[in-house]
Amino acid sequence: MRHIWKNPRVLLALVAAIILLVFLPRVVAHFDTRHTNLFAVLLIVGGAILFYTFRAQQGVKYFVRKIPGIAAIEEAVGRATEMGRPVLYVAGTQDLDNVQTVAGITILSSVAKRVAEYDAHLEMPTSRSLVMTTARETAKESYLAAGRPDAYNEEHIYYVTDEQFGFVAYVNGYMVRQRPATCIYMGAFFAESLIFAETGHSIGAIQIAGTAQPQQLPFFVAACDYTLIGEELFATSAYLSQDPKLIGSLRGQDFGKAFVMLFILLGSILSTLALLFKSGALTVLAHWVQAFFTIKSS
Amino acid sequence: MIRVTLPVLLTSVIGLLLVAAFFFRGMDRVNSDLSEYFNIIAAVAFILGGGNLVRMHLDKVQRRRPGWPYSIVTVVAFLFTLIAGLFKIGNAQGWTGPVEAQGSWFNFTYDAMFNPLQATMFSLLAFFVASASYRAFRARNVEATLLLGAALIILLGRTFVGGLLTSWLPERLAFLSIPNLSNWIMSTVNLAGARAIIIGIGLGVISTSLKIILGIERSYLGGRES
Amino acid sequence: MSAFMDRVGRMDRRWIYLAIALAVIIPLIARLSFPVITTPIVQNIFDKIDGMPEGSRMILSADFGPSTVPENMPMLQAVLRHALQKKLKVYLLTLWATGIPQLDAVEQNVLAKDFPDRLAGQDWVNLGYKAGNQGVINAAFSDFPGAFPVDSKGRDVRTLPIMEGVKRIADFNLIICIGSGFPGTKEWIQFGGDPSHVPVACGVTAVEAPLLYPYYPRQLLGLMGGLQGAAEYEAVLVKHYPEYEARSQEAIQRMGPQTVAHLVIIAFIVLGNLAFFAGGEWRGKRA
Amino acid sequence: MTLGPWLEMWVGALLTLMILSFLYRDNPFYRFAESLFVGVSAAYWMVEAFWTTLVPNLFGKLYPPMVSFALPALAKNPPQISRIIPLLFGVLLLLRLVPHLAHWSRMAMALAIGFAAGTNLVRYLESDFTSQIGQSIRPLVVTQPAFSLGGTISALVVVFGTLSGLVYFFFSKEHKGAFGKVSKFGIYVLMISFGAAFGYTVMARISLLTGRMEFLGRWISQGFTFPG
Repeated sequence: MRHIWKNPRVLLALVAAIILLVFLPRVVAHFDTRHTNLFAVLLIVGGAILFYTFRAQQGVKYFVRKIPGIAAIEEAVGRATEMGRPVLYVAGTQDLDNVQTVAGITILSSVAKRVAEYDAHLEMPTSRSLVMTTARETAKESYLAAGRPDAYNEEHIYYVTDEQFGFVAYVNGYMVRQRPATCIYMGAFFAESLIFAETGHSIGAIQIAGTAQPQQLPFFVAACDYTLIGEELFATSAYLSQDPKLIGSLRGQDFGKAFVMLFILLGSILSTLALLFKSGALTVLAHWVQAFFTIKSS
Repeated sequence: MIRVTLPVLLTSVIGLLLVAAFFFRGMDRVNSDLSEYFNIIAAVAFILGGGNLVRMHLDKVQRRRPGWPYSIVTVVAFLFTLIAGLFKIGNAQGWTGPVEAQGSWFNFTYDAMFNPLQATMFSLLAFFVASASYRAFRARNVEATLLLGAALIILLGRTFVGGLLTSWLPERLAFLSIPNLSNWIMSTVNLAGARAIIIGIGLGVISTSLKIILGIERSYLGGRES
Repeated sequence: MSAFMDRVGRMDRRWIYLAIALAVIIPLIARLSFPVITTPIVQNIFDKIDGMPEGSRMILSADFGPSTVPENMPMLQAVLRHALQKKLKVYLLTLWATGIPQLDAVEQNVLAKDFPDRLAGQDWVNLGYKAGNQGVINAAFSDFPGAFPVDSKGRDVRTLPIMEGVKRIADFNLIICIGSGFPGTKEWIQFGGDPSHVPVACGVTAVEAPLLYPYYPRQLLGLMGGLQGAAEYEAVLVKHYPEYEARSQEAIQRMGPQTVAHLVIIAFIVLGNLAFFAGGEWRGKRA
Repeated sequence: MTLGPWLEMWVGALLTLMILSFLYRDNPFYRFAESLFVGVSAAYWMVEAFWTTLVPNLFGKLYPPMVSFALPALAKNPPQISRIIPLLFGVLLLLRLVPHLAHWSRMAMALAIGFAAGTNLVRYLESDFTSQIGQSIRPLVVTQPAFSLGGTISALVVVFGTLSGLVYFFFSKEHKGAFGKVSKFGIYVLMISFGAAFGYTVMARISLLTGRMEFLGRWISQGFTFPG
């Protein structure tokens, strides 16, 4: 901890802290009191995530359970290389303002690195121009990191159309004609999830899907070989990159889940006892716990 | 410096600004302005996306690569719709009329081609939901059996067959009848599963967004450390 | 036998596509319709309206646009017919700008056609659209005439006999929302029903329904889910009031292909599992 | 039926049949419809973006007289200099076309990703995290109006189903022993809710096909009598 003040990020934090202190009185005056409880929740959960990230950076090793879907990505890229057929990657059908799409791009970074190492063919049609430009930048860097900048071909990442079903019509056509050996769907999907998965199955491809759209999970779970369910999509980048900081943040997320479970249990037991013993004090306490997590109508 | 540090710094500033705008009063314009900025950038990006689309297909035609006649169809359809829309050809009120005004060529391409194509692609789901059900709902293991059982009860519950199948149940066991059972599954087990997933997603989004804002997650700018 | 089952187990998917296509086309051509059994979640709405005394006040909110008319309109018409049959006072309104044409359509093909004797402003009123989403319900909770000052024809509501004694949402006996998204049933429950203790029922699209089950039965006395829900209400309405048989068939008619397609899918699932068990795949070999 | 709608019905019907032909197998008709759809729809959204975003929000606000030919109403507004910012980022993005300046386009992407992180963080914090905890808190027993066993069982299933579902999502703890059993119960709850959600939405998908078949039916009955 001796060289802490040399680390640029710590310096940045110090500067930010000083600015905050100077403007603190005016800042506090403008604080929107309706969101106090949300601010507290953010501090607790966000704080835990940052704490474990920082400790992981200091070298603390954290265990992470195996997620079959993520382990299958490595194997699936290898299979595509053996069969000499492309890897199809779709980062969802939404724009860059959806954080699931950003997760899809961060996962692309690791997948592109493996594709470069295996010298396989990565094909990535996109449904938004911004996603195309960002994905090209990310993939070029990954090929560079894998030491194969020459193998990167910008033409394999291209914009098709913004229209949800126009994009589906194109990708369906690509699948049945080029017959990719592996199909990876990571990001926000809507009704088109099942069309991709069923067409992909009809050409015998290994399919790995990950999305945080609850309504689409049943279709991916039913039709794909592996499915990353909700939060697992956001953990994939940490698993694939094995970056200690990212692994640490998963520990923080687990703290968040424990926090949630504690208060659901506490609130429920309190309200049950309040109901059974008709005790005013318990009812007030139970209501306070529930009110803390209830949004005041704006 | 330009390649990683500056973009990460900008991402952090924009992210922190938006989070602050939520927790502090008097910053409402931040949200509306930044979302308009995003829409403008996404609109400008069309030039890159659309331009690349046309260049890719023209290149395919020039080099006579397999399937090049279909690229002609795409380019012609693209240019026809683009010109009809940008110049509002056939629009009764001329420049000031809404771009989708009745009678305009742009509206014709929408009604005659865009709409039926979209509706028919969407309707393929009816076929795929059937083939997926046939293939996926097999009692391979416990999880697959639960998936199958729940789907069957709900499917039966949505038809008169469900009611008939269990109408013989005595009044005391009426809660086991398929219609009641499917309502119960929807309002308890389905609710519990949905809640667990939504809370998990909430945590995942909060964690990912925080890592992006604080520059911890930067692999989208390439794996190499700055 | 197991050879046949083996082939069934790996049947070409295109047979399934053909079966689904026929399952939709044949009922359409043959105008096939099936008996529709009303489940409790829909029956509760019917029983509630049927049990309300003459002159009770009912809010009927049409919160949906043109794209979901096939699912929502049959619900709106069936509930409106039933309420007018029971001589309830019906307050038609909408929180969606695109809901206005739906109210006009209902005025023509239900009120004008089946109940020409009922007087606008006396037995029923069309309060039209008000912008503000849940803000409108919030305002109406404490001052209903203030939230809806004029009806769809522009007349001041205070001059309408139907508005006598109507100060707040609590003065109503039932709230029914026919909706497909936001603002919709959830907002009517959170800002209307819960605070005023007025019972709420709803008719929503199939996609919207699962999100509302948690409110049933305590905060939502009944729910019509998708075309199935609409058909169930039409069925129970016609059973009690056969005179509406002719015009209350829309949802039941369109249920034909739905029912046959569902049965075909169920048959395939069962067939697939029979083949799976007959094929011996489940005896530990890698499935 | 006048010529316009009659023509639209024929074009629509032919395209419908071309797309449906994909179900049999990939063929030139489907490939034609697909290529047509990509071209028409890409241009459609580009035109929408131009007339609903670039003209009113960028050029219309930066220098209103510039767009008076299409939006006369805006002409009187004062120019908003702040619109230089999105214009600048738009130019930065277009620098991708200039090889040695291409990396400057990352600034535009950085703004977009910062926007995504900032907006999604607070929205999910409020509606998908905190409020879900609030709604999950409920008494484990139902006594209003009278004690009901069914209601109590349902309440227990909901609360402990949610908790075990959450346990399944733990990353940094081995799913073994008691923890493993709860996690197993959690995945069972998830599977039942996936099966139920799948079954529930089948109806919505079938009605999509019913709509198309009704359209083809109208085409067959009315399409073959030449209008007027």
